[in-house]
Amino acid sequence: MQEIPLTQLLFVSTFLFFIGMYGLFTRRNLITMLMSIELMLNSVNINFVAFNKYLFPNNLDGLFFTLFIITIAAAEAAVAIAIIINLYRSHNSIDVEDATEMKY
Amino acid sequence: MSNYFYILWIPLLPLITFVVLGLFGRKYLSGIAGLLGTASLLTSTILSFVAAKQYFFIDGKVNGVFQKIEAFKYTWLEFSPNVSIDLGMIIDPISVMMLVVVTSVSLMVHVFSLGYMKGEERFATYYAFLSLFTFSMLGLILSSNIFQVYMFWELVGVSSFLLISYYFNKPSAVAASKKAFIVTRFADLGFLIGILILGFYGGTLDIGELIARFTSVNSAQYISITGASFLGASMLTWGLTLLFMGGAGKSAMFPLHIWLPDAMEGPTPVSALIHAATMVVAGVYLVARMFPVFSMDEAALNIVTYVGAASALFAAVIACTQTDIKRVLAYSTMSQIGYMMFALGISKNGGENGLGYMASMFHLFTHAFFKSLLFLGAGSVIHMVHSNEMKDMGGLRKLMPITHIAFLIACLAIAGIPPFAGFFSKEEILTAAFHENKIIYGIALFTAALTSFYMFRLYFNIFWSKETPATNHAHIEHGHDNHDAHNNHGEGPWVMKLPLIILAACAVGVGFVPFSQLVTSDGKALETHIDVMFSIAPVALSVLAILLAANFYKNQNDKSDKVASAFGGLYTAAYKKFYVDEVYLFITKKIIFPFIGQPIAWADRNIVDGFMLLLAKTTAKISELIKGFQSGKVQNYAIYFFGGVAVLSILIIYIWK
Amino acid sequence: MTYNILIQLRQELALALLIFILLFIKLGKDRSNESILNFINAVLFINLAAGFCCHETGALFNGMFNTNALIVFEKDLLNLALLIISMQSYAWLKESKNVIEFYILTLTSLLGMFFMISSGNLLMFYLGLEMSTIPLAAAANFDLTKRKSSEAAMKLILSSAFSSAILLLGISFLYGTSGTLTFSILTAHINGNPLQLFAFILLIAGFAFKISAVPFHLWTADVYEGSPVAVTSFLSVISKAAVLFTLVNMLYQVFTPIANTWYLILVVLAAATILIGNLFALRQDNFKRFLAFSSIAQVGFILIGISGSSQAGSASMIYFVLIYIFSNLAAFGVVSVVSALTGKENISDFKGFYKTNPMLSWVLTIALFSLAGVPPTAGFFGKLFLMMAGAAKGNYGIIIFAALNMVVSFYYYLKVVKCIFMDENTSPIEKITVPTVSKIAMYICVVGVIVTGLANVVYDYINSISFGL
Amino acid sequence: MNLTLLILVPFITAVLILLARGLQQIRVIGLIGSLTQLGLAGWLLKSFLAARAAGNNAAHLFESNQTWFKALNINYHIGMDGIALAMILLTSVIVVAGILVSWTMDKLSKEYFFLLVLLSMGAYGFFISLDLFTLFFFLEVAVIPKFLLIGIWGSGDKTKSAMKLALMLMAGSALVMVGLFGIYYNTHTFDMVQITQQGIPVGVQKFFFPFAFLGFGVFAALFPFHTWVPDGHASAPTAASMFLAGISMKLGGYGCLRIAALMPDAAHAYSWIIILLATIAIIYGAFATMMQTDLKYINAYSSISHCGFVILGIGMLNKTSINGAVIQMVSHGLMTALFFAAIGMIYSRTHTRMVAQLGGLLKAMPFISTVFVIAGLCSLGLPGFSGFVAEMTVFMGSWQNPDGAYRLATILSGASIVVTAVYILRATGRAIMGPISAEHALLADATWNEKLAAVLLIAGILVIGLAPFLINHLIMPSTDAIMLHLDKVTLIK
Repeated sequence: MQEIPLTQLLFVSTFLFFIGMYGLFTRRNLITMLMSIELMLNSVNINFVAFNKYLFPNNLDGLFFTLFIITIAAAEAAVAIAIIINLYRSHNSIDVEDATEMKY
Repeated sequence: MSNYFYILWIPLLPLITFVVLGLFGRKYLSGIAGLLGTASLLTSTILSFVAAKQYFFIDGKVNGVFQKIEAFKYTWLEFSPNVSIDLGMIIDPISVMMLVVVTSVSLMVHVFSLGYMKGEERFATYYAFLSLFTFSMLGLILSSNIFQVYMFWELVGVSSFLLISYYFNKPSAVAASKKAFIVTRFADLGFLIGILILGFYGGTLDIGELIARFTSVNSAQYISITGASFLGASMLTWGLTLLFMGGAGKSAMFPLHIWLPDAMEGPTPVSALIHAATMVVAGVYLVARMFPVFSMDEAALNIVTYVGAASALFAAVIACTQTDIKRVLAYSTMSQIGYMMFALGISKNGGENGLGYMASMFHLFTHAFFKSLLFLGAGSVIHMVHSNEMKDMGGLRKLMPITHIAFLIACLAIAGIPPFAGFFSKEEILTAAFHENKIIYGIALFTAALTSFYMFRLYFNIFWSKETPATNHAHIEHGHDNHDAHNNHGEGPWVMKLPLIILAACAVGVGFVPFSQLVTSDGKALETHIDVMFSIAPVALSVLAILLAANFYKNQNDKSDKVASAFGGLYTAAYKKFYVDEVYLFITKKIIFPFIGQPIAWADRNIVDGFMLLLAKTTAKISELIKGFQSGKVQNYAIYFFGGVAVLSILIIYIWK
Repeated sequence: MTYNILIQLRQELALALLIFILLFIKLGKDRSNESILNFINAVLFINLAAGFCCHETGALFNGMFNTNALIVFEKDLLNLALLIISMQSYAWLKESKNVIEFYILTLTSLLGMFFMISSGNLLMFYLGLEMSTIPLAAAANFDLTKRKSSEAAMKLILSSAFSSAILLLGISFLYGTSGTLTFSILTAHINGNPLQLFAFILLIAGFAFKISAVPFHLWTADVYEGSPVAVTSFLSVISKAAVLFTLVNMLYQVFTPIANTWYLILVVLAAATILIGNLFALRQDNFKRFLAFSSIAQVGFILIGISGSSQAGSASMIYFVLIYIFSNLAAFGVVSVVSALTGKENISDFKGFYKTNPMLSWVLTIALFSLAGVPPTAGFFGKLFLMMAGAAKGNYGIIIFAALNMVVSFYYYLKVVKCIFMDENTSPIEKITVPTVSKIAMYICVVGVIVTGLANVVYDYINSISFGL
Repeated sequence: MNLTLLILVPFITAVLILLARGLQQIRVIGLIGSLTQLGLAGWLLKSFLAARAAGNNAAHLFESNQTWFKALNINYHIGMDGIALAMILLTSVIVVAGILVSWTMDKLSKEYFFLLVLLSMGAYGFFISLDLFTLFFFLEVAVIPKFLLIGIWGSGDKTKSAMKLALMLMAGSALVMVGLFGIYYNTHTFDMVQITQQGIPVGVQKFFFPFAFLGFGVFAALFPFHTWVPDGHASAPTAASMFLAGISMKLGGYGCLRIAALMPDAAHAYSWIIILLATIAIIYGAFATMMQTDLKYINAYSSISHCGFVILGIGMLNKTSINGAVIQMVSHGLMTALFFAAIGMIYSRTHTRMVAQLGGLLKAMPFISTVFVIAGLCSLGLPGFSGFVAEMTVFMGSWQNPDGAYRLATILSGASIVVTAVYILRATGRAIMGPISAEHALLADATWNEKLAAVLLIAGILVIGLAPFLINHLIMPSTDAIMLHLDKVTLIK
């Protein structure tokens, strides 16, 4: 089986990253935005794993980092969702455009 | 050299009087202020006479030449090791002569004011100011340093200002004082720059040194100052001309004369002292003081000559048309000072050719007495009728016999009728002019005739004209608060009569002072004699003019009006003082204020300050414009975030590699 | 060896212990808020005092965790700031139902910061960063019932998640180009190839987000405005300070091979930050929002100091942060008290404040002057030293720019002073009784603001423990 | 002799004022403090002259040099030469006078006196500093009290004026700061004595001189950075106006002088610009004054014109002109303080400062009117008063430069004395002389404290005016020292 070249993996991860970013920029639903961020984080995960596997297979720094990112992302999501729920209580909406009271 | 240190007390006594009266006069000394002032001045006068006697007759002359003695010198303000303002006292013929003139006239005015100003609320202040003036004038005379002259020059200016505005609640007096100060200040600017020029090239401010350096053709200073030129004239010409500008301002020479007639708003004794006898001749004195330097520069002397002659004629013409008696006298003063000026201008330094110089000083000397007499006499008259206008007077000879006689003597003196004082001095001037410059001589002769005419016009209008003396109560220009108490008091108390009598005596007698033996351009005695044949023309002209005046004005008639209308435009122009005032007003009110002052004030508020405000406003505006960045939308924030990353990446990776 | 670990980790251990104690108190029977607050303040004070007792240079866990005198001092500063915030928030916390949660959140965040500052490894750094950020998002939402509070929390969590993602991307590229996460090894692999530079920029963007440098600052004002004052103070002082410390450690020790690159980045960021911060601060009426923009501008000055990349650079940065803690917290302290007792947070509400509350007015004024950099307050020295450090590079353009901007900043600080002292107001804020604890905190701040500058020992000490490039 | 006392005394006074209760206590403490300071200044003068007479020819006496921030080479280096001493004497006189005229200030009196004393402390510190850092420190210390004094106790559009003043002064000090940094990074020290010894590279001088000089120029009301002067002075309460014009503007002039001495090459290179600006300030200020109708504006604008002479004197860069500039600083300080005091007294009685609404005050309040006239006469440069000495020295100095354009500048500046006469006499003629209105006729004359303040200032004016050799003697050696540096130019103009 021929190995997939690193560049292709990086291409995927970059693609994923910008999809996530695009989602974050354009979607108005807060939960969807959160998911977009997860996409970005996942793309980073792919980066780490790919770099580790292809370039520095001798130690496992990248893999560990990935594990921690996943954990932290979960924690972040937990707090974020709690905040979104609270926002829903006060605004009756989870549309990001509705929470623009403070500006200028 | 003998000790002249006591001369220091001559100016110092009035100064002390000023300080004492200025600080305590109002509260504690208002009763005796006049006596105090008079007493201190009397001491000064005596000291002056002592000094004059010592200098002229005992030890001033060494080998037939009057020496310049520096009685006192103290470095007051050092600019650089060579250039400094020194307070010094110089004793030479003209300064001693002036000492005598200033102290005696001032004393007469002090005495006269005892009666004239009696009962004034600010009596002590008045004497304080008089003392201040006397001090400044004496200081000016004795100055040995040209910057010292300037200082006292300014001080006389301000004391004149204070005295003119003595009736401070009278707007016209305030305006007049302002005008006097500002016009002379303007002239003083020239003086100052002149000093700067002479001081720069001369490397000193000491008058003696300056004269020594600039009169020796081989000195480095002389070569450098004549070598440098600006607009085609050498710096020496510039320096002297500017110096003369200062003198012209103080001495009311055309066209800087406009303040003098207005200055008559001050109390009349003040006019007698400052605006007739002493301060106004300061310009003449200045030129005389610097005369050796002036004599090195033909151009500057020509300017002095022509300005003097023009002023003499110009003022005499105007004097013929004025109706305010003090203004007539003011223009007459201006005319006489013009005489002195051109006499200096046509003179040479030293020897026979220095006749003009000596004549000028002589005229200054005699003029001081008869002109102050005229003013004090006018003061008496005004005191009596409470008006300055000729039409309010007439026939006063019966009410005021002493004043009448004194006034007549003074008129004869100024008209140059022998044997009165004016004759001798005027004669010398005319002789000098005749020898030096025929045009000037012509002007002088014509002016002399005019002088006689307007003086006797004045005389007849005051003392003859009407048979019954008119007293006008309705129109009171004079600032007396308690005029009723003075009404119908004849000629006033003896303190007012005594000065008249003394001055009248002087007006008769001072002509016989052997002036040419004492005061000359080079300190050596000059032999002069009265040439009877030469004197016939001017005296005859004067007599003719007097007769004409008698014909016009001795009795009330309309001859003068007819002549006036015959002259038509010329008369009106002269009556309006040839519109010089209007020109000044036009320049200040119509040009300086609206075209310089207001635009600057406007620009300051709107352009300079406006620019600062604009900066502030622009900042606020930009702040307002960019507030959209902070849109409140978290997605936009993320976009800007990413934008920031992108810009930084481009900058760092592609542009600033 | 064990003993060594205890010494080197003692500040983190103390915080962890405190968090556990608080959790147990929460589990136990209800206590009055006052007693809890007093207890916490006392403990925090002891914690602060203990911080100064000893320090040792060393590394733990294979270089994951470093410590030295400077790092200990930095942590002490953060402890101090937390203590002051805690004391100043007394009035607000007393009424709150969830006092302990507040402390748990802030202490956890502080613990994260400690690890971040001490980190010797990118993983450790990331963990510390997230540990400090996530609790803060929750804390921003502490006023559960307020709309603004949840909006602020939402903005904070989304923005910071996004910035984490960017940061992580940067770290991943760094890892990809160097093959290591440990700082000491990383330095040798920094060679400035474009991908590495890009990774570095992403990393800097993450930092810039945390210290709210323009254009990564946009969340700041909204979050500061919406959060409770205590959280705002925490965000504006402690969170920023911690990241700044880390930033300097990293720039000065890890990214030395590309010093020229990051110098340029810092200058650009500094210029933009000062300018935008000032321009926005001009227009603000909400006090917290105003202080947010003013703190953005302050960060710009700090970046100038850091860009000096010398010992003076890091010393002046730490010195300024200390001063900034005092002055900003003094200002926030007054706002906090006023807001807790009257609910007023607008600058225009402070009109005529001097007539009714002279003491608070002076505290606020001195604080504002210090922020503006007016002598004899310490802010003057702080700002001057920062700019001196920055000028050492010879780039006078940025110094001139900053100097001019100081004038603008002066305007808006004075505007507040004008409000307090000069403007007429028929209904000014009534007389406020400040709780003693808060008063003490304010006095500490004021004394700090004045003494820190004039007394040279503070700067001398900081300078002696700092290091340059 | 420790110069730090000069800072300590105001500091202690300020602290005591904060502790005092009631107007009576506060003002007495303030007065005692300021009198102590005056006595201290007098004692300094005595010891200074004694030291000089004993042959101590060091440039700065009473020097003391303590390390402040060692790592940055910042020292608390203080010392005093004749110029600084003259400034200190000026300050102490004005402070006493300022406290006296504020005797009845009952609105927030504690804060008022506290700020006044704080302001004076800044000035003292500034004048004794030999280290540019401390110099700058004290320069800025003096700004905030001005802002508060004007904003709280002022009149008219006070907050706007206060804001404008503070911002412009801060902008000035920001420029100064840039200049100082430039010096610091090329000499690695802030110490003025060291800097003059080691010199600054010409290129550096040329780049940084404008910043530092213009920065101080803002304080000294240099055109076109003078616009804070009219509004600030007009809005300020009496004592603040006195301090502002009498002390604070002198900080600028003094700073300009020091900067010129530190960077002689640049000073020579830029002297024509300095002179140009100064001449514009003189003429422009004078004409702008002529159009003013408010007494305080008149004096404020005339301050612009008069301070122009300070800058002109410095810009001419020769010994006499610099001497003149220093004398002008002292003279203008005293004179303008006197003017503002008189205006304040008039305003507190008539409640108007508009010239048109006043008139004949000499009748109702002879003392105040006399004070006003004396201030006016001093302003227009009458011999016997300090203004004459100062202006003439500047003229004499500036005339020494034979360049035609410099000559023209001198003549134009000289022409301003005519304009000065115009506006002073206009104001005097309208307000002091002329007929008095009925409502003003019954107003009371000065009280004892006002009289004392005026007499003190007039005494100062007269001492300089009548015996200029005294002050000349004091400052001449210091100017010589400055000239030593100024003549050390490496580049030909």
